Amino acid sequence: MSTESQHRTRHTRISIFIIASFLCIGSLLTFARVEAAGPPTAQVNTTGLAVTDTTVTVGDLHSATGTMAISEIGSIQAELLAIDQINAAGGILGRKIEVIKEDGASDWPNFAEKARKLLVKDKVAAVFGCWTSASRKAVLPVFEKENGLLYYPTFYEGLEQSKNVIYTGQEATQQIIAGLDWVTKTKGAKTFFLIGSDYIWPRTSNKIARKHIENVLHGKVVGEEYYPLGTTNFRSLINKAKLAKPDVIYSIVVGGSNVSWFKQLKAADITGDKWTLLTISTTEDEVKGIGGESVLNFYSAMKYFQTLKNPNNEKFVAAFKAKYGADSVIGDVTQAAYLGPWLWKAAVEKAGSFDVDKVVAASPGIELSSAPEGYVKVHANHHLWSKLRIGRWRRRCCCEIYRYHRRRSVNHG
Amino acid sequence: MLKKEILLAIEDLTVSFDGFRAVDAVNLYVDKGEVRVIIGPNGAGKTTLLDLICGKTHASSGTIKFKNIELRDLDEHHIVRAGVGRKFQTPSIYEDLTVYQNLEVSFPRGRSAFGSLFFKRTQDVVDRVQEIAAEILLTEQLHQLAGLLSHGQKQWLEIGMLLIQNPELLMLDEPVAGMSVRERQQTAELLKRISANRSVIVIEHDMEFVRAIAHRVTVLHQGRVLMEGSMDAVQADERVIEAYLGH
Amino acid sequence: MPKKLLSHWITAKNRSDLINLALLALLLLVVLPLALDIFRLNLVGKYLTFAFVAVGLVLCWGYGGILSLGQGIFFGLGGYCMAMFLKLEASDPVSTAIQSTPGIPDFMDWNQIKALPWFWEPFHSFSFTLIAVLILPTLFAYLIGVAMFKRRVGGVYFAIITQAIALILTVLIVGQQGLTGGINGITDLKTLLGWDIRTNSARYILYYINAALLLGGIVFSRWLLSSKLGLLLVALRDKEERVRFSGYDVANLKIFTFCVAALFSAVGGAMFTLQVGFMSPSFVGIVPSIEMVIFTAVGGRLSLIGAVYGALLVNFGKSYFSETFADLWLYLMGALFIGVVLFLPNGLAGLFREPRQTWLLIKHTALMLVAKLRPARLRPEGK
Amino acid sequence: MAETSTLFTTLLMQGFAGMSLFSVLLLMALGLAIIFGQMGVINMAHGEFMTIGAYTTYIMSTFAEAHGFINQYFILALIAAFAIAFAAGYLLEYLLIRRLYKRPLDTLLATWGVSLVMQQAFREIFGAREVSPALPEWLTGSYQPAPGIDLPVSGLMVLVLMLVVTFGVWLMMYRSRWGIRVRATTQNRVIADAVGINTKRVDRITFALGCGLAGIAGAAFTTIASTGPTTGSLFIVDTFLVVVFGGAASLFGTIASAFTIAQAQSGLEFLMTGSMAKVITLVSVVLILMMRPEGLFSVKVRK
Repeated sequence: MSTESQHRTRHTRISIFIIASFLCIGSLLTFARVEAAGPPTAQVNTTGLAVTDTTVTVGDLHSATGTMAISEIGSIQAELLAIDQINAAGGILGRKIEVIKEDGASDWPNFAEKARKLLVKDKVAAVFGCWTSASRKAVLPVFEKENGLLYYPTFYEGLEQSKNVIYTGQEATQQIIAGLDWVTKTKGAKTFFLIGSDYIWPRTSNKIARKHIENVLHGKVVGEEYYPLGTTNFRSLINKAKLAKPDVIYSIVVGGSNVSWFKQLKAADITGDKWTLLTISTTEDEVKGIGGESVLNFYSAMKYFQTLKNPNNEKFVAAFKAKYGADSVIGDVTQAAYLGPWLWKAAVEKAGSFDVDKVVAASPGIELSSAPEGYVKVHANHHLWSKLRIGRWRRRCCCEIYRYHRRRSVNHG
Repeated sequence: MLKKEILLAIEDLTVSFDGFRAVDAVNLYVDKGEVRVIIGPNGAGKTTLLDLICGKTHASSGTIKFKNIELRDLDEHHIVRAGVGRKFQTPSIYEDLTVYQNLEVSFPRGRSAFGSLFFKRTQDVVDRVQEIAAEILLTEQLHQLAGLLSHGQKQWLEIGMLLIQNPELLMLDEPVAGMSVRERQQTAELLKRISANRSVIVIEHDMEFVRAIAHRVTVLHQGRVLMEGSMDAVQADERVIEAYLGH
Repeated sequence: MPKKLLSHWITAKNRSDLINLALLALLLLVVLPLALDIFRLNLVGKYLTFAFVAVGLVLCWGYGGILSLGQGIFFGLGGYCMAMFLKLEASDPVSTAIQSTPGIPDFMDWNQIKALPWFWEPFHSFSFTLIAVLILPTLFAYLIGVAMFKRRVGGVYFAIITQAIALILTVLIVGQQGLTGGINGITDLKTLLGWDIRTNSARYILYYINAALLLGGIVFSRWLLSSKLGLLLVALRDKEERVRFSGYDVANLKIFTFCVAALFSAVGGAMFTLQVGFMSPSFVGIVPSIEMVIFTAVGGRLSLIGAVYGALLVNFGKSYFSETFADLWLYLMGALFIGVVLFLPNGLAGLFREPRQTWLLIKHTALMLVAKLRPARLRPEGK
Repeated sequence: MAETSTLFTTLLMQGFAGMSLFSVLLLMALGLAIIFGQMGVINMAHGEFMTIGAYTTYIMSTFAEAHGFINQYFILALIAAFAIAFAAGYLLEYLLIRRLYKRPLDTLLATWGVSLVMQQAFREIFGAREVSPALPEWLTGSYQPAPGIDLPVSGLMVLVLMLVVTFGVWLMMYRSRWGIRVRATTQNRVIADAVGINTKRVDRITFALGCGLAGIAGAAFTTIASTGPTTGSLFIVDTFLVVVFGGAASLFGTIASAFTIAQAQSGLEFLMTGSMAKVITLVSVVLILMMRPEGLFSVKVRK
């Protein structure tokens, strides 16, 4: 297995080398004023975007510093990987993608400022970025005002649909309902204890969950609790959960708090072999910090796990590790971020233009069969059709696939 | 002096800090126009007594009547406004302001926040500042930074800052400490001039100076009044000598 | 007395102050608008809203000696008041028709709130909002001031307690997201009385209003400092007891100054909301509050005009360096704090005001370095 | 019957949850009480010294894991955490703090700068991701004295550690010559100098000791929670409040106030949401401080 992966890595390296040489030659040729392969700029860019005969500029807007950097760096890496691969394969409409990286620095207003800069000053054709709901909410008015195009990778609360945003992660209903159905069916769960970090996504998600539990599954919610982001003391909460004795602990704890949360669960003897815990917020990224010991046999419900067994994913994981090191991990959002540039490429090529309006018009119905998570398709509501998977956590930080449901995104308007 | 009118009446005044009685059942009466000097060995409670009168320290029991107003219930600034001025042991002036500004800031008008914001430098203010500056011998230094004055001049400036408020009772804590002989004489003259229309309480160790200014002398010892009387009487008193020589 | 006042104004020091003020006005009203495009100018406008806070801090910290680590509270309150008005205007029943409860802000709808909370109601009125922007933060500052200064709490304790209040307010705003928009803040603000504040022309106009208000604030502060109150503040910092025993209620003077600083912050906050188009709890908490103190320290805690330059420079630096060397920036920022506190207690203004001293500082540092290096080199030859 | 026993065990567990928070808060506050209470220095980077201790423990655990002495490493880690934080504090005092003793508000600003630099350094050395040291087997899991009662072993360990350290601090401050020197220096620097106490050295050691205690707090904290570059900054305001609330110069006051705040916070968390519990605890502390600015326990002295 390991020799095989090494082998593959070497393969990738060689192919990257070859591609890179081609690129060099290509750029030399360009330098020598050889006509670009793609259609003329005037034709593909009628709105004054940063598109030249040989290049197209896009923005990458995430937190490289600050508290969110831990989560967002994976997304940056995935987006840059995808862009590299697209460039290596000849770019889009004969143009190489150039990236302007901006740091949101975990500060929402700063995101808005940088978004404006990318759209107004740099005239980028598309932006890949944002992670938290707050940062998306902050940039949304800017994108709508300046008619930009944002590819947003995170699973989020839903309740939103903007002409100027393509959501490559799952919105709450996609992630929640199938997971609850599954846990009810396989575990015979009747009572649920809902826990979340205190902001819009966990709150909205738990509201959807509560509705589904009470109205459809006819179960009971025996507790619903929220803790501020960054909390490190969950003991009182754990006592409450123990007192309520739910069949399922439903966890939407976000970010660094995850480490304390799972560690204290373990210390309080709430472990996977005695309790059922289902989370929609804990990915490979967080588990790297938590340590596999504490999450053993808990369940995650999301659309992607690093251990998915399909050729697309194997290729993606190999390329990612080749570029960012063998011990890097890929979580759900990272994969969703990887889809952004590819979906944009497909839409631009379908539209035959970089103009935002045309790309947006071309987006619904775009299919991607090369996605690591498998087949995805852009819905008219700008979300993706995708599957939900339940994973069980094993000791070695990876997730065994347990079951999946097919589900299309729900339009919230 | 016809009928002596009492300006300040202190009765049975006591303050204790965690059981230690720094001032213990003190009775003290100061007449209008009187210069009273309080002497006593270190730790006798002299400064604490002044602190009690001006509200810096709160008494445990007893009364402090000033013009028949009970001072114990008042805040410091109200005590000042009632007419009690207090000079501290170390010269307490505003070093970053000029002499003129030091005096102007002490001028008793525009004492509320808004009042001070809309305070106008009218002619009477300027005249009064000039007048006081002349009184404390600082006319020449009027536009100098106060921090640059000599030690003695700083003492005078602080007295001037009190005088500009025209208090009926002036309390001076060691006003000639650190002064040259000549400055002491000038200060004594100054005190005589200003005590013409007000009462003054002075704490002082310099017996020559005390003799020069005092109408009456009160001796404090271990928080209690040891005796009260003229300078001569005090200096002749056995108990006083013992208190100073003993421990 | 206008003649007297004027003569009082134009002493030598005041003359240089006036020139500096004129230069600042020239920079803000003419040079920057000509030199920068609207995008950058809008950023400058945003930085200038922090300058309001910095100017207030010059009054209450530099002169009054009251270090507040909670100016974000007032900035936030002012900003939130304005944001609530704008949000209500943006949430008319027509544009929110798709919500389950039309006519309330979108984040309330997401939080299953069915009716507008009572304290939002008055923010339908623009005049109420304006009054609230000015009064609410000032009143809050007054309450804090009364509670603290009347009990003679000051210095370090005041700093820590204001910091705690800033923390409390942040946790409260984030925790009550149905009522406040939570950590997202109040976003997607569009129009002010029907006037689209996102257009370029609106941005220009808001920039000028902001700059004019700021200059007005500086003139007001200059006037305040040249009044007896200004003298009292200097006196207070030096010998608080003396001021008290000169018949002043020291607490009232401090409360007043703190309230003025709070009022400035609130105006800054409201202008921030108008220019940036949203408000979030990240401007209320501890970090922004301390950063604003740093702007003041960098500019010079005794210089009203320096405070403006401090706010502009630090923010420009932040914006520039975070674009190019994101990681380096935090080191630089930290080093800036330490350096200014250690070597430039009067900030940049100190550099300009005392060029001689600056030269001495450089000379001394150089000499010190030489002195430190020399024995190290000589040691082997010596003992 | 079953009802009451559930209630009882819950109360017990709740009390224990409060005790864990109390232990961490007190360990943090002890260092700060020494630095702030005794020296009057406001060290905003105190939280970062805690982070130093936590990261030291993390490094030691990785090292121990690789060399197979995971079961014994924790004692070593505690010593290392103290030593490194102590050394860093010593250095900081020498480079910065000693120049600012006369300007307490300025130490606040300068040390805030220090904390920014330290946070960024942590981020670059250890990455932005939260880390958590591998714990020896005996520190994980829980102790069950009776059915329904699970006392986390790590929590018990922190509790014991807190008791030991508090006792140690008490011995040092009130029962050793060195403690007398420290208190002499803080009460009257000039006289202390005059009677031959090297006050500069006392300052430096006191500051470093406070930082070292923060290091121990970090090592303890990371066994029950996690560590990231900004972990320390989450605690700094709470810790300052503990010290101020207790009456800055009083060891007993610090203990009592840490206990009160921790139990209140933890108890309220049980009754309402986490953020409201925090708000109510902090508001109460601030209100009480406004009414009693000198803190809960302080001695009235003659000025």
